[in-house]
Amino acid sequence: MTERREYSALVERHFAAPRNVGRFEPAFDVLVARSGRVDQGIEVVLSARIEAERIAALRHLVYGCPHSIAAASWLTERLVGATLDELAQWRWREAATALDVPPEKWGRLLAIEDAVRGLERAWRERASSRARTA
Amino acid sequence: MTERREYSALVERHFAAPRNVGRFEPAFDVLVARSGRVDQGIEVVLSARIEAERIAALRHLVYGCPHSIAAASWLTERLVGATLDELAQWRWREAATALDVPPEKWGRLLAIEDAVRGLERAWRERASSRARTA
Amino acid sequence: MNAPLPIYLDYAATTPIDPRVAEAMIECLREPELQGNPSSMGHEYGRRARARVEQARAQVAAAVNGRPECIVWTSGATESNNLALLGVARFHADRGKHIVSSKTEHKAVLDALKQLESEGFFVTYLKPGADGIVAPEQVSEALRDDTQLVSLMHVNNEIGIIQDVGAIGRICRERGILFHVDAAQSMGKVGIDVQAMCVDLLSLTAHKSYGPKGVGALYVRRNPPVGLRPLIFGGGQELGLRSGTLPTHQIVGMGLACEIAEREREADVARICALRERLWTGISKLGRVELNGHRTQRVCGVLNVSFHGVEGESLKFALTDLAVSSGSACASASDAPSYVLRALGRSDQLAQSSLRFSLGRFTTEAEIDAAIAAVTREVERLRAIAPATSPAK
Amino acid sequence: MNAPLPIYLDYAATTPIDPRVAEAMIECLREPELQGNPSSMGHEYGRRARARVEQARAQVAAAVNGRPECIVWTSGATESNNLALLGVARFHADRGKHIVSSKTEHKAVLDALKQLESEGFFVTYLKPGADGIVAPEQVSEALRDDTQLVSLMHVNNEIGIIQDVGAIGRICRERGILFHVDAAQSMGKVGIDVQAMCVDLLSLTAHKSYGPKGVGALYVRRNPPVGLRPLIFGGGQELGLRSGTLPTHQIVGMGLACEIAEREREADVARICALRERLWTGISKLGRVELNGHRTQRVCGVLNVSFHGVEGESLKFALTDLAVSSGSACASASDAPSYVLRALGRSDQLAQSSLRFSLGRFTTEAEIDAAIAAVTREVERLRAIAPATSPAK
Ligand SMILES: Cc1ncc(COP(=O)(O)O)c(C=O)c1O
Ligand SMILES: Cc1ncc(COP(=O)(O)O)c(C=O)c1O
Repeated sequence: MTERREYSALVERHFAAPRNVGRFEPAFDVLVARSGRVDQGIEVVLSARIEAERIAALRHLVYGCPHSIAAASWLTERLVGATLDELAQWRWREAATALDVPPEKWGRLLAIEDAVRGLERAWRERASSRARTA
Repeated sequence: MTERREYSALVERHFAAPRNVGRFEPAFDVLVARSGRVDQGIEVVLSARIEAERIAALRHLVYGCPHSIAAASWLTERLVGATLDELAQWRWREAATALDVPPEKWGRLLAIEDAVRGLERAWRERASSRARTA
Repeated sequence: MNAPLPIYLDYAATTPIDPRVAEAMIECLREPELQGNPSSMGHEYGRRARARVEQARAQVAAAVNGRPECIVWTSGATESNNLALLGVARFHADRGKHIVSSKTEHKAVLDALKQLESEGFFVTYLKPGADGIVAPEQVSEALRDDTQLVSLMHVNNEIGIIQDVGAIGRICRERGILFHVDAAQSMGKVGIDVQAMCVDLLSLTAHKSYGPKGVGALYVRRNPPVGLRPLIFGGGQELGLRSGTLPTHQIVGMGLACEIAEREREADVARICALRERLWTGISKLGRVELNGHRTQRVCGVLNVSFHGVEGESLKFALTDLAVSSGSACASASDAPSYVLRALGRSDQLAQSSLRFSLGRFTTEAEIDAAIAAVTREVERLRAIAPATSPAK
Repeated sequence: MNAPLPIYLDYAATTPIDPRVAEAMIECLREPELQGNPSSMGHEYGRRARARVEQARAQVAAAVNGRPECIVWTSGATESNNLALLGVARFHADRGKHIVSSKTEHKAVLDALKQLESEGFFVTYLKPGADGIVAPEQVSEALRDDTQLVSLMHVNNEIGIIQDVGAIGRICRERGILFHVDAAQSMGKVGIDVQAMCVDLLSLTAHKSYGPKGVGALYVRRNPPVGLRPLIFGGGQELGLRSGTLPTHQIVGMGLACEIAEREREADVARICALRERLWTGISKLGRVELNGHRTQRVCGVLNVSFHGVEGESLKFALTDLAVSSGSACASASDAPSYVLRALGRSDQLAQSSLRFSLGRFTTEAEIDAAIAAVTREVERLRAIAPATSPAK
């Protein structure tokens, strides 16, 4: 017999009304990262606006299951205000715990972490290019 | 699927109220014949009172299926008034037709015919013993 | 359709549905919200139907002291018996090809065993005593090294005797041999406890216990699991053991019927026992009658009586006021003498001159008195027209 | 139990019972005189039940243009399919071990065939075209000297396409090969004529046509007779092909459901077709949607649509106002992409982003409009939050 897929209340809330949907126009203080592919079941684009070496705001676009959608949305709230160091320390497990994501979906969270790593890389590149131009 | 055993109306009537049940006390003008056995599924006793070389009355006792009971009862009415010749000509098929007896029950009617043959034999013996004593 | 209806004394063939059970089923037939497919877990209609199915599973499990996950829904005890016997034998064919059963099992067991014989299995059919009881030692003695399964019924459908399945179960458990019990006739009449009785597989049906026809269950022990080859393959319902859409209303009916049967068992049994004693006292006044099967080791509702000096077909035809049976309802040729009574040593003739009176929850004293009167009147009438010297057999 | 109920668009999983059918069944559940065992021909209760069973048999036979004696009652189409396939193959094993079927059959056929493969049979699974249709020539080409059976479904349960079983039946008849048709989804939606279609065995179930779950039938040609090994042995009901007590109320329900389905077929089909067109018109306005299965060779009630740019699980979770399905109700893992859509060439991803809307007798225009609104709203919403460059597949 099939079990009903259960979603946590937090997943349901984010799925019903995802926060910070969209992306920032390209600009010097905007970082963009992308990961996943439709045929992998998840594709996510994160964009962040940096002010004073902190993430001032985040936007996301996501194709994926309810957990993926909720995790991406949740993340855009979670990482606001983060420094580069804080961003570098973020790991998918935090989303798994907060959103009560079942193990068979952890792979999707890894794809989201990949996007975070992408932001981190873009940030470092921006920092080093700033250092060079400074 | 099992078919309901169907009985003709005549069988039902004779079964519900068999005619001429019983037997005549032994006497010179009384003929008795018996055939069948309980473990053959039918046992029948016929007794006839003879007057003026005809059967004046018949009685029967019978153990058997509804067709057998009806046939024995029916016979006691059918053969009243019969001469020895008429008795000798009686065959079981007549009962089969009159009572609409299905083929798987014809063996029972043969047992009843055996009893009729028994009466016939008793009648002939009585006649020959009369002839001798006359 | 206007013939006056006879008195129903054929509860062992099938029981009327308890009105409480009927109402629960009717709810399922009428309420749109309960009419989803219990396998459609993707929406609320399916989940509500599923919830009812699982509730019923718990009810049936509780009635046999088993765990809910051990209950597999089937279409009745015929299918349950087949699934148990063919399923175990075919699955474990390499473990041994010998099966022990008895001569007085229901056709659903005997015919499944016959099929297995044609597939190369070897079956020992124990012959019960004249009282219908199979002694546990008979089972011990029949066991061989290659015995993989013992199958015995709990309550015999024709004569109502109760086999000592607990003692036999313990023998099988000790020897590591699987034990199947056909308990189609037991529910609500005698306690069923799969744990205490050491039963590995147990067949149930709803329609002998005031539930609907066409639904049953097989209890299959899960710990350790009993390997079973399905009869019916497909959607994978019932953990793959029995595919096919689950009939919610039927299952709900069976669940409630089992719950009621167990809850009201003591009261039912006491009342029906008294009625059966009244019937037997009345009938035995006729003389030249014999009770078939053990006098006391029997369920309350069944009284199987042989009548000397009365031919079987006439006896039944004379008693059209009574809906009784002369053996099992599914025997195809109704006039054939019962193989159960034959196995108990009755002659063909006497087996045929036997009636099974089976009483139940809705039987009244007035019905019993009317039955006694009808039997007395007709047996005396038929005996009176029979030749006096007919030897009693 | 108080969540508001979604709109039921899952008629292909199971239909609600028609109230007229429910009332006929309820009569059987409530009237004591109808509660005998239909095999208890010795008394009036049994005979009255039997009369109802035979009346229903005639109704079902008439609905498929067959003779009543060719109808064998079963517990549903899963059992019917198994009885047909396992029954014929095992009975005729010496006549040949090759069977022809298709990749898009129901699990009750595919899993039975898998069992036969494990018993030494060889099965050719035809791959239908991208429209879901198996061409009759594919069947001709697959036939071998040792082919004993062809089994194809009439109406596909997931995509609703109608196979040309008549043409295939004629090919089989010419070659003297037995032909089985799974017609579980056909009754009341498309005409069934076992004579014209040259069908030897045909599986039916009540619960897809407003009858009860848990009862079905197998049509088995009798002249000349088709040899069949039973799955379930016992009391000898149904001419020995299917033992077990016959469930009068279930059978009565199926009989009436079939009669109504055939009588009201034209009107039902016209109405439901119009609703389905309305639904498709509404949904296709979204763009980037694809209809699965042949555009016209299909039954009225089923619309299977793939949505590009929306992940499957989210699509279903977003549409909790609709009781729809993503494949067959009996598929155990609901997230697995449908093997039917995969066989038609859809990618895993797209197969998973597909919904089966199935409409029926009680579907209203208001429901369709609400469904269109919900689908439009949610698909647009989910597409809006997805990365724009997601490649359409
Ligand atoms: C002892 C026993 N086993 C099995 C069965 C068969 O059960 P069902 O009628 O549910 O198929 C019956 C009754 O018919 C029975 O009495
Ligand atoms: C095409 C098809 N065949 C067989 C079945 C199985 O029928 P049932 O649910 O009666 O076992 C179904 C439905 O589940 C079906 O759609």
